[in-house]
Amino acid sequence: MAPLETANAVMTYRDAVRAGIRDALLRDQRVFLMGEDVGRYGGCFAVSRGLLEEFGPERIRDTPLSEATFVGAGIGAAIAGMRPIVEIMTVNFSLLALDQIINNAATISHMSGGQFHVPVVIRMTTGAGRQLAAQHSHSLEGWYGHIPGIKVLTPATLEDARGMLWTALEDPDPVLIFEHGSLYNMEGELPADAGPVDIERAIVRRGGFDLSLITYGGTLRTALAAAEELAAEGIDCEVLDLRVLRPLDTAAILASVVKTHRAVIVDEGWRSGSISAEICARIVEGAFYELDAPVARVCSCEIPMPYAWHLEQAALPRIETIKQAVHRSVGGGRG
Amino acid sequence: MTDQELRDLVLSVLAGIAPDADLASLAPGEDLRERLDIDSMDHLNFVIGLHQATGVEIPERDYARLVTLRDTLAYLAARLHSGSH
Amino acid sequence: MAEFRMPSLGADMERATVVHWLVQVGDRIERGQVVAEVETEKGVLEVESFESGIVEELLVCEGTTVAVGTPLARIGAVAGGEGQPVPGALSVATAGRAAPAVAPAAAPAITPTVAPAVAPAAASAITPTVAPAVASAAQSIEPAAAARPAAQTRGRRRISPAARALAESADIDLDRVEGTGPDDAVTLADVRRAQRQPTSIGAAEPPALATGEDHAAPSTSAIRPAAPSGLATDAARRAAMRASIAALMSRSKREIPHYYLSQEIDLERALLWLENENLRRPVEERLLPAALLLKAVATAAVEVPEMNGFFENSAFRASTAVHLGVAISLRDAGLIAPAILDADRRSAGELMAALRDLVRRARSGGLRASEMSSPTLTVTNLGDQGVTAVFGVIYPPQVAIVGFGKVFARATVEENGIRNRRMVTATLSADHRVSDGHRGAYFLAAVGRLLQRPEEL
Amino acid sequence: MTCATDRHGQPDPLSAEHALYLLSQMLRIRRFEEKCVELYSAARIRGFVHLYVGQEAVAVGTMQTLGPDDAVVATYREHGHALMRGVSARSIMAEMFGKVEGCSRGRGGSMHIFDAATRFYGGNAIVGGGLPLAVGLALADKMRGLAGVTACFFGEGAVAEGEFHESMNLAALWKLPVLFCCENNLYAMGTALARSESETDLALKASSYEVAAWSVDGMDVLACQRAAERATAAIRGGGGPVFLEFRTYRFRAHSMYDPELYRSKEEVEQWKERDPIATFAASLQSSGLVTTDALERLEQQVAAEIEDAIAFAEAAGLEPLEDMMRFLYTEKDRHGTA
Repeated sequence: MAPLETANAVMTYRDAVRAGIRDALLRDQRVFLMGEDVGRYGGCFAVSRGLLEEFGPERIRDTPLSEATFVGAGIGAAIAGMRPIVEIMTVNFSLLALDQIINNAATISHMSGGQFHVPVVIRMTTGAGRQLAAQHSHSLEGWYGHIPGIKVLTPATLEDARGMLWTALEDPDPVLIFEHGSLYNMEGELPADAGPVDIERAIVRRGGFDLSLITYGGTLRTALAAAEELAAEGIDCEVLDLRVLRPLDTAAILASVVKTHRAVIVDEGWRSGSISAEICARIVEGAFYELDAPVARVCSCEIPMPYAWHLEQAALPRIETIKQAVHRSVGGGRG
Repeated sequence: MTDQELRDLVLSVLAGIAPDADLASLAPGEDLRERLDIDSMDHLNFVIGLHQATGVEIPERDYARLVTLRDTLAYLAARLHSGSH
Repeated sequence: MAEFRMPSLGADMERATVVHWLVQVGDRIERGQVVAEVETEKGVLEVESFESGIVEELLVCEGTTVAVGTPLARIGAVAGGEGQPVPGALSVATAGRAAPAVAPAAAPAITPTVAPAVAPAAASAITPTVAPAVASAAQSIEPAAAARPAAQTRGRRRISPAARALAESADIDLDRVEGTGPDDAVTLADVRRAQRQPTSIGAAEPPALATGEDHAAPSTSAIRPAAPSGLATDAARRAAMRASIAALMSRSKREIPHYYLSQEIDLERALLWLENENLRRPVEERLLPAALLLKAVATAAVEVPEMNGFFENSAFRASTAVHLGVAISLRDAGLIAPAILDADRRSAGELMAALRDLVRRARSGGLRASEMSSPTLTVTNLGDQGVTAVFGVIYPPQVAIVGFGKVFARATVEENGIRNRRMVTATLSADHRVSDGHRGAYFLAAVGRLLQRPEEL
Repeated sequence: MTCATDRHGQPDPLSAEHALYLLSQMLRIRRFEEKCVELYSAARIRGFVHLYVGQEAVAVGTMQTLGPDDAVVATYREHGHALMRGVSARSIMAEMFGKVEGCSRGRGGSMHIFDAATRFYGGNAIVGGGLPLAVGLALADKMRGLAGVTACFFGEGAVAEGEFHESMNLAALWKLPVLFCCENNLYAMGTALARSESETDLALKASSYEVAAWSVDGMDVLACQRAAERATAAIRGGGGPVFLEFRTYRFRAHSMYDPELYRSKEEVEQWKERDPIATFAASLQSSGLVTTDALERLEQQVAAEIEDAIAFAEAAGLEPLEDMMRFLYTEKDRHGTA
């Protein structure tokens, strides 16, 4: 079944996600989408608009506001052989389903000695930047990266938004996909035959020799912009898109640091106990003698995300704060 | 790879073996082993260094053709251009 | 006869107090019958017996606290109790009460396997016996914290940032500092040691200068000494090394009655084997003749132990291990003879690798202390310099030194005409206090014999 | 209760063979659980163990109506359900001994018995944690047009969990083939039902979700069987989920380490008068369906099965440490396309 022909090359991140879902529904009858307002309403972020009309209520299932149970039901259905795509409206509401994700999805394969596995995909929107205030602006994908037994993806480009879902659905184990809310409207080019992509490796989005900018998801654009401005100052930054937070592509991280001898990690989560803290630890464990400067981190300010625009922008990682961190790290001589 | 690049490459390998030697004043025809006080271990490291830098295979029987800088450069250049490595 | 023990009633219950016995000696008890009440953190619990029989002895009186598993009472079998039929638990008479069914006589009593391990005092002993093995083994299978990429091989030595900072501020040439950290990395302590001592070759222990700065965690600015330390310049360092070599050689000549032997050894078979072997090996693993010579000497040292050991406080102490010292010239700074440890147990290939590594680290100042201080026998080879034979001076407290000259060709007359055979002159200088010429000659002959079968080395 | 009748008064044709079978199954559970007490006291079984003594009729009765295509989700008090579902006493015992031959390779213990062959989707140590799973299993069966029923066992304590309300509602909303079996043994660990629920008539509470619900005497194995037959028939007919409240009682503590301060000894003795095994055996003997010899042979068979299970568990091996990481994720080579 050739991958679905998308309308045209120019589209938004949202269109790419929808194309991925549509492609999966067409390829495999076991696939169905379940979540709050995914059907008649077309999805809180309009990702699933049109799918109910095309695939019907059996496979595009609106659920009551019962995160624990429709996530648990998705897990149960997966164990019984289906390939559910469960949409949790935002990572903020996923806290209600943590028990099912950790105690059932992540645990059952290991604890049953491999008798059952859980091929469920759970998608959720994440991140801040749209003045939704504290309860709607969490960035917790790093937390989920702490849990063995699941995989955690953070698609930051159109290719990944389009291609990660099918590979995730084919994976026999639970996969969580975090789509940063501010990426939905991002426009870009997507080849007509864009299809599934790997969900294991980090990718260098911009090569460089002076310093490694390590990031994922919503802050990839910010890091790339900072790298361009730094290039004008003669500082050549490598930008590494992690793409996967569990399992972390440690080899790629270390390979970059061994090359540049400096690292700045950009992570929208709160710094304490964050995924950036874990990456720091792995760099120090694996490449300590390659370091010419302390590993630096640019994270969100450790406060509940404020509503006011100027406060929210100040709290989030920004191009300026990334550049300041790079300048501190590069310091005197370079290379 | 140009001749100049090859020359720099060979000199950098030599520098790794005899760090304190004054390579600038090395005449192309001088016997490297005498001039730089290179023993059999240094020479083996020299061959290994050249192999790793250029990829050229250097069998033991060819050691005698690496006595001077000129011979070494000629030997390597011939093999690099014929794509034998 | 069975023992009634303090039961384990909870995952975290370790001990309990017998509050009240509900039975006395001589009472007949049924399986499942509550026989005592015990006090735990959660309150008083009834404790039942899993054996039927007669209470023969109460081992623990009321009010005493004991660990889980401690025997509390001894229960004897009912007279002629063995063949007793299984009373129908469900016989109509007892319908109203869930009568405990007596397990059939054949059932083995549940002897708690932890019983033997349970010493009354060690309540924790009831943890499953695999615990220690689990703890240690678990580490071993922990996935490597991070797949460590091969640091670039050439050029970049492993130097901790703190060490780099101190060396820079104390104006110390890191190339001359031996790294003792993981994978020979240079640590802060290494740089501090280099700061304190003249660049001795490890012969004399550095005077213990317990200076305050050892303990204070130096921030780079704080440790800039007022004047550069006297030994920083190369010339001074070379002079110091010359002085220590002189002292060692003088002591050797003064104390050790050397005797000297030499023998020409046919290397033709060995060199042919070597050339064939090198055709098969990638360039990085090619063997030099020195590897075979070292292996032969190490093996011969096992056969003639009087050559391998130390002469201290007027007695010879043979060494079971053969740590072969290899004399290495440091281009400008004289000579050192670090050891290849356990040379007798290494193949020629391994010896070659060890030799290459040793030479590289010796010349870059990165030798480990253990390698400096423990050769049991030394070999010196001046063949490269064209010398035909070298009679070495023994390094005290060793008792012998073997020397090799250059490889030379000798025409020999054989049935099918004159053949060119490649030879080498091997020499032995040995301590006459420990061995006589006869044993020395046997040793050199052994080296020669071993070199005739290179494939076995 | 001497003669088995169903709710509508017609006498049920109870064959001697089926009667003896029901009795033997209840006895298997009872003796298995009693042996667990002994093994736990001797520290051969560790962790938490929750015994089913007194509630045997519910598991035995309901399981008669479930076939191989049906699914079962249970709780941490699941030895009885697992045995009735066909999980061997050997593999359950080995599991509690922490051995690799255990039904979960020694990784789950008493509270986490899993068995793919019998679609026994496990014990679950989170109160109410299994309900959403059961809803999902039923959803999958329904979407694939399969006739399976998913039986979900839980205690009355779970009724207070959010997941109970969400699951009842979703199952009813989507008419999913779920048999909700609430084993109301009156105490959630140490909290009596009246101290945790405003409405203690659980069948009434369940019916508010537009779910057929009624309560059953959980101490009468035939009543349990008939109720389950009626419920599963309705479910297989597409009527959506059914909620059964089995009024039952546990004769032993919530778990091994519980001084039972929350209930009186008299109450326990009172309920023991209605011991599901003793009362059923008595009625079978008085109606001549079963003889004393048959009962004795039954006891010996059950004892032999349990001794064999213990011997098997003691002889079984430990999972090698190098396998500890296995199955965290599915092993690709064996599964190919999962």
